[in-house]
Amino acid sequence: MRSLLQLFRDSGLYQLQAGQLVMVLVGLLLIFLAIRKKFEPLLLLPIGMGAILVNIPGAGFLAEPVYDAAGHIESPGGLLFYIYEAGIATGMFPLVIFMGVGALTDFGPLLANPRTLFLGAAAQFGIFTTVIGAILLSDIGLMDFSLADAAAIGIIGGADGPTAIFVSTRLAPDLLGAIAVAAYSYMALVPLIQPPIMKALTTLEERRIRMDQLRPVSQREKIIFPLSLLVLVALFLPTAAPLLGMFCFGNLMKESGVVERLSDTAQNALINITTIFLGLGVGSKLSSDAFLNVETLGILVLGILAFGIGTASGVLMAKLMNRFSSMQINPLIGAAGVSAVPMAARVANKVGLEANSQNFLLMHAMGPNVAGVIGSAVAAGVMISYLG
Amino acid sequence: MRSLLQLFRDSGLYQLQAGQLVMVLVGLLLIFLAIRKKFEPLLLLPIGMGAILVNIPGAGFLAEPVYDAAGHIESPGGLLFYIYEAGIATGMFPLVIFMGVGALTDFGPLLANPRTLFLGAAAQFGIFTTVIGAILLSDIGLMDFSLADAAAIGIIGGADGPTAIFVSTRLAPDLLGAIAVAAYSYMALVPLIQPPIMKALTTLEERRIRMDQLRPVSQREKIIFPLSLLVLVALFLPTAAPLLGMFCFGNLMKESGVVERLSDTAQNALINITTIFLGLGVGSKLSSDAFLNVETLGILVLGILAFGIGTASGVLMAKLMNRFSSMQINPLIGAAGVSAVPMAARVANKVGLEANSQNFLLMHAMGPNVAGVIGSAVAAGVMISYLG
Amino acid sequence: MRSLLQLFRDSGLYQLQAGQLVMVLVGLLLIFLAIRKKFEPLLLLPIGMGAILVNIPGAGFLAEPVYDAAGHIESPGGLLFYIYEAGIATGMFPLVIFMGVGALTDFGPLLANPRTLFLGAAAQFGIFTTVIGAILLSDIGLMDFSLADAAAIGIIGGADGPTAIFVSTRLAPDLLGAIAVAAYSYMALVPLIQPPIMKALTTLEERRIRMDQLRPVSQREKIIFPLSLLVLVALFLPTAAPLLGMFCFGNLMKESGVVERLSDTAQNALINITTIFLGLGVGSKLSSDAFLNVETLGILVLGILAFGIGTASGVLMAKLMNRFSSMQINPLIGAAGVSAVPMAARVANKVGLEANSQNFLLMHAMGPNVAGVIGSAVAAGVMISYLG
Amino acid sequence: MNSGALISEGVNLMLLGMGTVFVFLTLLVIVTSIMSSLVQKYGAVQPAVLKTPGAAGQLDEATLLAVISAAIHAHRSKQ
Amino acid sequence: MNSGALISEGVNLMLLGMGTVFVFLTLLVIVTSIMSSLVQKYGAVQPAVLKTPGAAGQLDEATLLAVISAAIHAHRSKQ
Amino acid sequence: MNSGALISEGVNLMLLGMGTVFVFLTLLVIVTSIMSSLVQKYGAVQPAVLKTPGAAGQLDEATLLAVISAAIHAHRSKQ
Ligand code: NA
Ligand code: NA
Ligand code: NA
Repeated sequence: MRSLLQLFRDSGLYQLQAGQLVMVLVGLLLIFLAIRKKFEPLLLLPIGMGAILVNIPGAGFLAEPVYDAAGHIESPGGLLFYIYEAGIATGMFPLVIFMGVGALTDFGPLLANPRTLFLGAAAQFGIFTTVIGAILLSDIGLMDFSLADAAAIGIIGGADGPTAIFVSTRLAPDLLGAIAVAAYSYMALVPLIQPPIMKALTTLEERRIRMDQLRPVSQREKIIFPLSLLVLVALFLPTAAPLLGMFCFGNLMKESGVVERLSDTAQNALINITTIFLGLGVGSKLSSDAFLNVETLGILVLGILAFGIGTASGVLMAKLMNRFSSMQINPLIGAAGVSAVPMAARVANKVGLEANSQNFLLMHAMGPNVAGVIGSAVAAGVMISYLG
Repeated sequence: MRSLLQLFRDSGLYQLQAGQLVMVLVGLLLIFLAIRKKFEPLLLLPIGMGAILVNIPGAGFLAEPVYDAAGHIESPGGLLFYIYEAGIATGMFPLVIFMGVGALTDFGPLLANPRTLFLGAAAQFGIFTTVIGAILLSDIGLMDFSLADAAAIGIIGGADGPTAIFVSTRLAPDLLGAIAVAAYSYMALVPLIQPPIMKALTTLEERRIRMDQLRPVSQREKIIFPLSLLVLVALFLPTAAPLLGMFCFGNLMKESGVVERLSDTAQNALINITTIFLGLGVGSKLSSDAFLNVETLGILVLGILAFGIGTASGVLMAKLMNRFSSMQINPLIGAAGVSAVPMAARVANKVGLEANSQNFLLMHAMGPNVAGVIGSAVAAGVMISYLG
Repeated sequence: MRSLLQLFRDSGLYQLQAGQLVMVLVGLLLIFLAIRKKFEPLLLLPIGMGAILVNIPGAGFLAEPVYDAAGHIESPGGLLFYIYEAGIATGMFPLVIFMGVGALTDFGPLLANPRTLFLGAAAQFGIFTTVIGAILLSDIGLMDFSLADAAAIGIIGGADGPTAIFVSTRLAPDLLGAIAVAAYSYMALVPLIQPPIMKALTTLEERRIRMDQLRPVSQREKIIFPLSLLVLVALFLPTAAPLLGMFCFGNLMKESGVVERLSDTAQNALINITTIFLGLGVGSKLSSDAFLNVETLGILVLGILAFGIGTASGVLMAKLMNRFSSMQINPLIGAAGVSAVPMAARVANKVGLEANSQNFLLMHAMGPNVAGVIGSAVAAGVMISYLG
Repeated sequence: MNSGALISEGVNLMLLGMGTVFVFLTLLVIVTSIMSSLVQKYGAVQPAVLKTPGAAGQLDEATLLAVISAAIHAHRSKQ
Repeated sequence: MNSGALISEGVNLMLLGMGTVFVFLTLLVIVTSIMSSLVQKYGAVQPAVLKTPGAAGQLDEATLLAVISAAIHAHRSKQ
Repeated sequence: MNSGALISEGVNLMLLGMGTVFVFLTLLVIVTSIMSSLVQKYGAVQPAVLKTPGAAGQLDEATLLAVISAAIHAHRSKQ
């Protein structure tokens, strides 16, 4: 009898609270979006699963281990506790993934047309306006964000998952779950968020601008570039070195051509393993208390704002550059400056084709696209240096 | 001179005790069985190697690290110490492997004929009778098992390595080595243990029963199934959530079809890496004091008992179901309910062909086979909830 | 204003010291040698990158984590801090890599001609003469090496990266960076260091000696060999068990043929992942204070000395053996006894072809080559037992 | 505990364990069967369910926000 | 801190942030352009630069030792 | 320790080290040679050694239990 009671007390039904039930539904929703709508499934599927697991009452996925006096494990901790503490709280996972992203990135288009770096810079405007937005929201008492919270929210506008997660672990661990969900959801929604803004800010003529074929880039340039970037970071923005250092390392492994087996592993086994655990760990921050509050709504609203402003400023920057240069840039590729690699570049290409079915902008858009990754990593460095 | 003495004192010969020598031989035996007899080599080879390494006197594979006041490593710990503490004591490795197993499992046959879940349920009877058996053995004073020990021993009957290891780490860490060895050895011996029991309990007519072709199962069912299972676990048996949650996660990654690269890594690199270290870590529990005692004999005897009873109850359950249903089940597939995937299913198929060379039961047996995995995970959850 | 100052104070320029600048250049040099000159790129590229990252002032790659009273992370540690503490200070990474090397090693040539083990033994002479050399250098007051330091430096002569790193972590952690750089640089320089010595010590006739075709070796011998080696280590040199135990384990996984998936992972994903982090971690020891001192010069000079003496003693041992045996050995293969697999064997083959364009020594040289790996692991065991 | 108690504990565990296993798997049989029949019945409309990415997306974004706000409201009202 | 201060902090961060981003990426544009032009100009001699492994090696070994000794000397003299 | 002692320690280590290396690898040569000759001599019977899985298995299970019980007995009697 006692035991039946025990089992019932252990059962989810007995312990389940409304909040947890809701969060399980949110987890299922994320999984649904990942599978049916292909919303960044690589991240949202594990995140959704983590959200479900962490909200199972009595399953103890976040249980902390108990050690005896001799320092031996008396009762082991939960799976998600270990994953979060070892991989996310330490910042290891985002950095390892950034290394893999570096090994998957081709800087060729950027090197062929370095000016596109300015587009990647302009698009970061979305980040900082969002910071102001978050501050205003708490100023009018609607929400309660510290400056650090505001900064972490703003980075959603960087449209770069690992960067957003890395900054959140440093500046606003409690908001990590909501920020990551917002960042990846909106990266998946780029094809819906960007086109209207792009069209509103450009004339048909501008969208039709043809850009000249990109020059071929030698392997040596591709090898020297990550090293130059690394040296510049070392000299001027050390707080961005963890992110950009690993990024350059991964890219150098790829371009050097002498460590294929390492580059291949960084692009596959290693980044995949890390992604599985990163997703679960991020999902473990989707507890009802952390997620089911008005701040989350604020984050969702501010996040889409950040994306929109970033897109707009990228496009406007391109138009501005056309004022001062004979070599015309199709302003659509400015929108790719928010990063969200490679989706944003594809969107620019698609909108370009609508205006001129012979105008292929994809390769041209890859430049600002990767420039946006560097740009938001730099912005992250500034924020960490300013608030860390 | 002094130094020669030092070297001799460090030498194995000088320090070797009978027990360690015996355990080295046991390790070599496990390796022999793994290589020559193909006894679950993926686990028994690393386990055997771990057993040898941990019993090398003076090699310090289980040495604990020593830290200075500042918390820096003064003398590093042994390899197996770190592997065991980080991966097995925490329960991480069995769970990661279970995720991989999930990514390797096809629930199609189970979904085509859900009634076979009852066979997977019945086969767990072996687990609990073994618990009683263990208690009786200590009752008559032959051995000394606590209730928790008895439960951990019973789970050998689950014929599921990761489940057995996970439960042992929670309920009876000292018995982990013997339990894991027994579990994997008997899983390898399934082709010898099961057939006589299966034949003894069935008539030739019954063994000849033909089962209709299984209906095709849509991908959508395969996607929704792990989620339904997960929700049921969340509601009714949270203590089974770590095992079944990771199992469902792995299976969902496979069936969703949107995260191939993650699913592929979970099925290969990740599960392989974890298996290597899990095996070594389990082997590190095969020290002479922990293994060379009468309890180990008891575990070996009880383990085979559990397998036998599980097989029998699976077969009898099938016969019982045939009483109440027009849709006849070949009782041989009931034996596959102990899991031991996929060996037990192959055995059912083989015995079936002996009775009727045209009767292919393999796919039909896969249903109870995977049901058995769920069944023993549920049983594990009950035990952990009852005793943990 | 304040914030601008803050940012400037955080900037590398402000904090950069001469030493760090120099070390960044050293890191770039290592990367240059790895990419352009193919100097052991698998290790020197990550090491060079680690050296650059760790010397970026204010980037905090070696920052130690700060925990609050409850034991939660207050400020996370740096990436390289975690990598070094978890993987190198513990000795895990070198051991895992040694397992992978074992899985990549073919003992066939050694088994076909076991006498070549003597060549692998003789070549270790370079290790111990270097120890004396290091002691003399500090004796005349030029440098300051303890006996443990001297031993760790000597192991450079083992021409075996993981062994050198493992011994350094045990005996001279502060010298780890310089020792690893020297070991891998000289392994890359084997084609330049060895030939002159080989030619100086042999007559044209000796270099022309033909060796009979090696007998085929059965798989069973290949399976039993690592087990025999392991048992010998267990009985006579337990302090060498971590290195040789993992080496034998890896080799057994390969030769047994029953765990292909594990062997394949040990040879690829696992060793690659570990190599990336090992390289970064080793590079993190290349701080200016640790590297920019006269001791480093001493290590570089002693290291090349060790290589040279090892090569010479291998060659001379071969000539000695020819005195007492009818079955002649081409002394060139003695040089392969320093290991540096497989480069040294290729060098022996190349020099042999110069003397006789029909004389292919490659397979014959593989025997002493892998024997050298065992030899230096044994030497490492003695040193750890004597000084550890 | 004395042996008698231990044995009864064991019997207890057996009844509880086998009971739970059967109840749980029975539930799973029921849920699975219902799920399968639903999927097979409405599986046909699947194509129809699929919308153009654009439309689908807008819908989802709306859904996402809607569901979550609803959730939050429900939750807060509970407190 | 009071809201006014917070807002000004935010504006501060924005100016600082966007400023840094633009300055840094401008620097990167300059460095990259110089680098590319140099590579394209001297890229032709690349084959010539490639030496026989032997020669190359000897050179590098020398370089390696030279550079490091120089470095050390420079460093020690600084102290 | 004073330099003289240090040097003699070094010589000590050298003698001990090279001695061990040679003794150990000599042992390995011997063991390997014996092993190889045995395998080559009895390698032929290998097929005969291979049994039907069934038989083999029964044998092994027996062996497994036998060996372990023997081991345990030996061990316990020692204590
Ligand atoms: Na960005
Ligand atoms: Na089972
Ligand atoms: Na060597």
